Amino acid sequence: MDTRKKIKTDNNKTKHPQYGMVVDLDKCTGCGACSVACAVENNQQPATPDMCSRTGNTWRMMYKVKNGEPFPDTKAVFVPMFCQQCDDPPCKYVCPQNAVELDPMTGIVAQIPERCFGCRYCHAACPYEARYFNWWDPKWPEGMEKTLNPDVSPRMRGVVEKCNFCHGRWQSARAKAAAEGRRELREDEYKTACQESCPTEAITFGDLRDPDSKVSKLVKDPDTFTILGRLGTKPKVFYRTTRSWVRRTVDRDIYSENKEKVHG
Amino acid sequence: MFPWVHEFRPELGHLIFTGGFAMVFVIVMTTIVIVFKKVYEIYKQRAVEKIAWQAAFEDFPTFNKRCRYEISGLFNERTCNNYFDCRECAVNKQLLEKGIPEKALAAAGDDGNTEIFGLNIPLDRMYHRGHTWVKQDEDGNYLVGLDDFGKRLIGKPENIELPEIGSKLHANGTAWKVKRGKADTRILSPIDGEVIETGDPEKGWYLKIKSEPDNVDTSHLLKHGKEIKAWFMKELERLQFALATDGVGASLADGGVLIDDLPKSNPDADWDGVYGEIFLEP
Amino acid sequence: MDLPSDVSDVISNRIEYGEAIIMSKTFNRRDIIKLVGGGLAGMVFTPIPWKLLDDISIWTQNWSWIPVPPKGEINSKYSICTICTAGCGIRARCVAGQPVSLWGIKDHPVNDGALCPLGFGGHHLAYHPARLRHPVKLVNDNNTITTTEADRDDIISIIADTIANIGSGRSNEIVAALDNRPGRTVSFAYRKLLAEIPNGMYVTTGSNGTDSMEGFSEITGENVNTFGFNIEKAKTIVSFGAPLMEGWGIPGRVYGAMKNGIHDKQFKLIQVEPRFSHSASVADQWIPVTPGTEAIFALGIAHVLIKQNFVEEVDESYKNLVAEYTPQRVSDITGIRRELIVDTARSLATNGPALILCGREPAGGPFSREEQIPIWGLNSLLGNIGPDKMIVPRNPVPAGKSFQDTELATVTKLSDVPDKSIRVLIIDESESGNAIPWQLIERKLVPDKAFVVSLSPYLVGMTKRAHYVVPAPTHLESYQDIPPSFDARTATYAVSAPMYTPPDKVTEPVEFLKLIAEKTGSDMPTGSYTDLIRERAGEIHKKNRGWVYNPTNGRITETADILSERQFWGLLNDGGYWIDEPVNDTQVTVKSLFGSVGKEKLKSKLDDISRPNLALQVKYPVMLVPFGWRGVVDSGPVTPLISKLYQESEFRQGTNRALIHPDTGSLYRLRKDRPAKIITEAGELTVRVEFNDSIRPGVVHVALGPDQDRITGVKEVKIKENVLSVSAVNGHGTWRSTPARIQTV
Amino acid sequence: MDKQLQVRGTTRMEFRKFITYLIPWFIVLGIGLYAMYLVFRYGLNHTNMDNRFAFGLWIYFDLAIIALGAGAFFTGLLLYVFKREEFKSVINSAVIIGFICYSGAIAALVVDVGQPLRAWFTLYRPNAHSMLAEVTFCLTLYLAVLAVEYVPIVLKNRKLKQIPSFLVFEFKLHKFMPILAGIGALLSFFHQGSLGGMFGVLNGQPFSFRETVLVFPSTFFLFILSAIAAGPSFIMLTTWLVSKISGKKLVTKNVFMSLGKISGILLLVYVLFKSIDSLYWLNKTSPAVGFTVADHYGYAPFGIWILLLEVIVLGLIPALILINKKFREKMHWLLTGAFLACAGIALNRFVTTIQTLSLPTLPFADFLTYSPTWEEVAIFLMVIAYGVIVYSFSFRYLPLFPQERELNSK
Repeated sequence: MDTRKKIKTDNNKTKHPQYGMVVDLDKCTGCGACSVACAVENNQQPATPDMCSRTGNTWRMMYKVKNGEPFPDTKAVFVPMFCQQCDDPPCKYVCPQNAVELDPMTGIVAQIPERCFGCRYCHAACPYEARYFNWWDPKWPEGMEKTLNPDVSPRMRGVVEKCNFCHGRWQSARAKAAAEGRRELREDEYKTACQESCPTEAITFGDLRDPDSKVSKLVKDPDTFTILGRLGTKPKVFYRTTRSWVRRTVDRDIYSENKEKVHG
Repeated sequence: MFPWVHEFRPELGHLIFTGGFAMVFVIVMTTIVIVFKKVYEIYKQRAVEKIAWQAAFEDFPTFNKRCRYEISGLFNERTCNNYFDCRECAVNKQLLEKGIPEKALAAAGDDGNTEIFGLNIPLDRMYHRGHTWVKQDEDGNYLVGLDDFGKRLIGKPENIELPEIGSKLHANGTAWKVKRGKADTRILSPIDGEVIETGDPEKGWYLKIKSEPDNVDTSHLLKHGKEIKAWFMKELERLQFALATDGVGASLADGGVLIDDLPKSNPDADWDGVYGEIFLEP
Repeated sequence: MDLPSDVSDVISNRIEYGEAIIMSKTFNRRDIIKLVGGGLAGMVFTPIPWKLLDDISIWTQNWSWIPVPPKGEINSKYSICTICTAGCGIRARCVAGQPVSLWGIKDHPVNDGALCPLGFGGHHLAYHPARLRHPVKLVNDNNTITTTEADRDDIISIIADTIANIGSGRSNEIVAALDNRPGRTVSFAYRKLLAEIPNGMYVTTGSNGTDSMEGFSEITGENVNTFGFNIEKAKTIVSFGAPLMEGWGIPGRVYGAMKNGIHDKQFKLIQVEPRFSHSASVADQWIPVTPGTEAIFALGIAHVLIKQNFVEEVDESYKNLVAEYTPQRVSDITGIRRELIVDTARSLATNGPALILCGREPAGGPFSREEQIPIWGLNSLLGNIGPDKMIVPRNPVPAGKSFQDTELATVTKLSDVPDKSIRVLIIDESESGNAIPWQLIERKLVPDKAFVVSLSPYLVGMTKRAHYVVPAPTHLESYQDIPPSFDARTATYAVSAPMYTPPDKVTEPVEFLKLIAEKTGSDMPTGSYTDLIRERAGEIHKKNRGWVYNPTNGRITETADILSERQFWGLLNDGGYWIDEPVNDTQVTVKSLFGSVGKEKLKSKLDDISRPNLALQVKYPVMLVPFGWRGVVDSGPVTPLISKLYQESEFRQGTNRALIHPDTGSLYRLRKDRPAKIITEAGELTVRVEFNDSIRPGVVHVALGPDQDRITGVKEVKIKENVLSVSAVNGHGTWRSTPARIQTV
Repeated sequence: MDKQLQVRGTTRMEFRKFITYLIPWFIVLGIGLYAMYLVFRYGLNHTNMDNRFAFGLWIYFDLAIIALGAGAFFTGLLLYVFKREEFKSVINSAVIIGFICYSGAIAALVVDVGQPLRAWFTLYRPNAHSMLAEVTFCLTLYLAVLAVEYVPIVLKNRKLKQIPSFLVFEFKLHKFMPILAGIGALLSFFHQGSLGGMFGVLNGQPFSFRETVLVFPSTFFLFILSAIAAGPSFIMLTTWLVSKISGKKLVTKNVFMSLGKISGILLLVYVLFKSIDSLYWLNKTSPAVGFTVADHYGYAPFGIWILLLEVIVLGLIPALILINKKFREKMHWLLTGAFLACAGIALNRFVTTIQTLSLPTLPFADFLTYSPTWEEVAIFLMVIAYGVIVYSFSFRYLPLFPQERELNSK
């Protein structure tokens, strides 16, 4: 019995947009602009001197993934990894105090820092390592707090945070649309910071429910896939590549590889 | 958890979850409340001393809970389950109604001796299992004293804490407290009643209890010589056992006679433990 | 007023009743406890405790030291990024006038929406902890720097006195200004002042990228500032070490090529580089040549191109030279398979237009002149040079009126300055984004007597070596003009309009120069820096050429249609970008494929470079090769949030991280994540070992990243050793690889 | 005065000696409290946990001591509900060990969370789907139950029971022990299970994800089984240890043997189910999502040996030792069996927490290792010191072993 399929999602009932993202790995140059733009947009704290890659707070973490071959046959691809906004988010089901919610209005997995008490069970649950705990008190150099984004509250020490598809931008966009008397957002009205920052436009973002949106068209592309989709968490972030080695390396599916071997 | 808390989910799973825990919580709390209520009731009935004795009694090893009729040979083996209060014992009642103990003890006969291993056991009085005796005085009131066995155990107490005149005593409740060296114990009261006068070791008695002849039930006390002596023999056995616990080779007797002041002659023994054992205070 | 009797009864009863309660003597302690207990129990059924609980939970999330972002009216301002020489257009999202984020501008003709990670944090720089807000005197005590506030006039007096001394004596000592970003209005001001005073010398480093075009200059005999690259048109780019993906030229242009061409196979990048660099990772093909043999590989390509008749006419002597570099020989030297050499040459010829770029590793410096010549030569062989081709001529940007028809100091390359000659050095320290080892500058200074003044707004990097600092306004604090990046197709011009007010005691470098002029009695234009920039904009407007891009509405207007200078200036103020017409009428002729070096000398030099020095290899068996990303290898501050790429991820290597092949590591008994010592002729450096099997065995790549003081500032300012301190810097200003030894600590 | 507080008829070491023996433990406690201060004041950056290794020594420790502390509820269940009177002689000690284990675990948990001030949110607005919410509820309530069970033992202190009303309260409360034991057992079953379920439900971690049996993942039941199998063994070991340290006989051997037998039988059942579960997981559950044995056991040092060690050396072998009467009659075999059983359960909890987090799930993530900081170790030792201190005082002043006096007479 596969319980993973049994978990119901609230979203099947909703008619609201369900936001998703496609990252084109062939276009990503790994410049890192998205990581910094994301940090600026979401008021992520700068590193303390003792921070390291394992204790940092990088909602949008860049990985350089290699094909496993040594010099001189090495190839690499850059994979930005962040909350995959699963439709069956394992983090949501494990959170003891409802600090993680699947927003039916957007399909965004929201992390509510005000409710979080920092047990980090969600870290253990997340296969994408996309959750970040505030191991330190957030500190900005003197005066720099003036540059904080007014749409996003800084989080405090001891709570978990993660990518939320720039939820603050969604709220601003909604407020703007509401002021114009509209309830629905246009595709270009709500963009994530990483999407906006990407110099090669490797990121496509939009409503997965809208069959005409760029993102839902891309999702149908056979070159588009999810990472660890077979775990059944139904991520709403997709990756795209036309390079077979990239796909094999990034989404190492031993099961299907074995099948391939049997057939050929 | 609560319907009025933001984000309350009226889902079945949530309700089962919180309901289940609420139930467990209620059960635990109810238990505690019931216990408090019971304690309060006991207070109201002024039965605290009685219940306290019962609680202590529960902790005795079986060895210490022998029925008086086992000691006197009426039963082969019987453990008291009535907190040494024969007045409320149904078996005792039946036995007494049929006069069986009387008959059996009479049949065994008594040699009239009032001394065992040098212990003086006058048979003109009734004995309680906490080593006190009760004797009706000339004025009809009851005198309460420590028996010879108890005297020798305590020897010369450094401190005796007697109840105030006018205080009510309950059988098996605390009568007075004694302290000897590092050891101390409370002496159980043999009967119910009001203290009207206090004595001291010199006088030979400690308390005078107001006579209320109609009310005083002494059926729980040892009266028959045979029974009393059998019990003393058992008590000597218990004393030996109690002293052995500590591994101190205590010498109890001097020429077949129990030493007058046992703690003095065996200062290393754990007298505190022995007192607890013999005076029934675990 | 009379009340009805029943009412007054009720009232009086109530009073009596109330009095009864107050007067009651039975109200004892037990009652109080009961009341309180009952009250507490009853409270549970009121909203009070639940509200209280909620309040507590809110309180626990609002600790006073968690900053609350200020609110205010939100609008956009447009300007130009001045962090490096690229000059990207930026849009600032401002809250009550305060920029809270910077963005690239979509469809911008220069950077096409792209901004590098450093640019995204540009608005943090004004608040950088290493910021200096007044002039300081620096004391270096055993590499620990202490500062005391200094008076600007005193510093100027010292400089003026020294200048006077030099002028009076027959000294050869030089008064120099070091400018990493030539071509700005302030650059002209430097040149003007230095022309006025005795032994004045205007020095540039070429670190803005032009140092990698020296070879091009050699073969064409042209000034590199009048050429650009037609990246957008290239179908294939062969990059000889050019860090196209690490922030080369205007990064947005390369990204634009990726964006538009990657899925249509319209754009192919071949990276010729010993290291599996960032660009090599992104490239379609990585050609991992042995370090130092890039030029030989270029000759191998030339050999194939000529042999297979992909090239029409070539100078016979060049043919002779190239003939020696058969694919087999090149393969032996470079370690690249023969077939790959042939294939690369073929794809260049067939999948054209192909652009050959020769680049500068941001940390590792440029190729030497001799290495550059054959690489740029390939462009000549492919017929790439000329209007509308791959390497196109462009017009120079006119100087402002004050700097026309007047004597300006000539531009001297740092490597051409005589050693131990500079007595007074003014470091402009507008960063080019690329590294300059301090040794390169230090060897030019008069020992013990040199006086170094930095105009940097921050106490970081090279400024720590100065004696005095007169801080300038920083990024987005004052008007700056943006000359074209070295790779720009046409001339461009823009003005970075300020968004912040600078602190009181900072000095615009032009004002500083004017004060020196005043003290030394030299002639200098009187206008403020803004005036001088505006003057230059006026000159450009007068030329009546090209277009202006207006980011506020995305419109492009012909300069000819902008009637007034005022309007032109206004447009530039709003982040407008002037873009010149392409130059179509100039034919570029290649003078000599050997440059000024000559065939024999070139050949012997290249053979020297590519021949392993066995004697040296015994003592120094490994090759130390520095690497880094543009913008973080130079000496300016960076946004604290760059930690997301360095510290808080394993994405980029921080300073002194050494990448070593595991085999090399085990050969020298190194351990992962442990310190190791690198020893070169220049000294010793402790690095942290990182094993990486994509690294060439026998090579140690050591990262040059931002130091902690450049990211978040430090309490104690120190001069720290890095890979540049132990790299061998040769006379031509390159330090790409250094023979070294590595051992455990 | 000290003697007056001790149980009548027992002898304890001299007061000065007792304090001297406790001083090192108090020092450990003090260091731990300082570490606790550092963590509360400056945050969890004083640990070596990180975003992936979000659980470290403390959670492992919690899981292990909660499993070993299961002896408390299980002995209570056997004594009060199933009327196995022989366990009367260890019940008091078991309750105190349970109390120490659970309160210690909660102390470690409070340090472990980022915002302990908000810990009550779980009770206030719980997520019923979360195993951790269940654990929190059960732990809180069960700790309360344990405290209620502890109270009568404290009230039996010689001085305290001279206050008659205390004795009466104790007496009446004792009458309700079966209810409390039953509730305690229910809560314990749930939280032991939920602790296992915590990891069994993680469908994002194929190493720990297990199939569901009756709403709960199989680890739910395995954790209960393993806890009740190890609990009696742990009670045996601690009783033996206390007996060794104090130089007193505390319980009769038949109690040890009974404990051993129960442990053995349950352990055998556990090993059987654990084997079935492991085989099913390795051959069905995990391959279904593309994870093979090599993904789980291919990273040094966590080879397949760790599974074999857990199931055979520290599972099957102690089970067989404890089940066999001949072995059981020999004290050293009995203790060896009990020790192996406890070690097996400790290893199981280690694998469940640490190995899960060590192994990469993301195809391009690395295998990670983790070593605790001194603060983590200090707080871990602090909880142990706290346990030793509480137990030592309890042993000195409270009647833990009713058989003691009898057994120590000549």
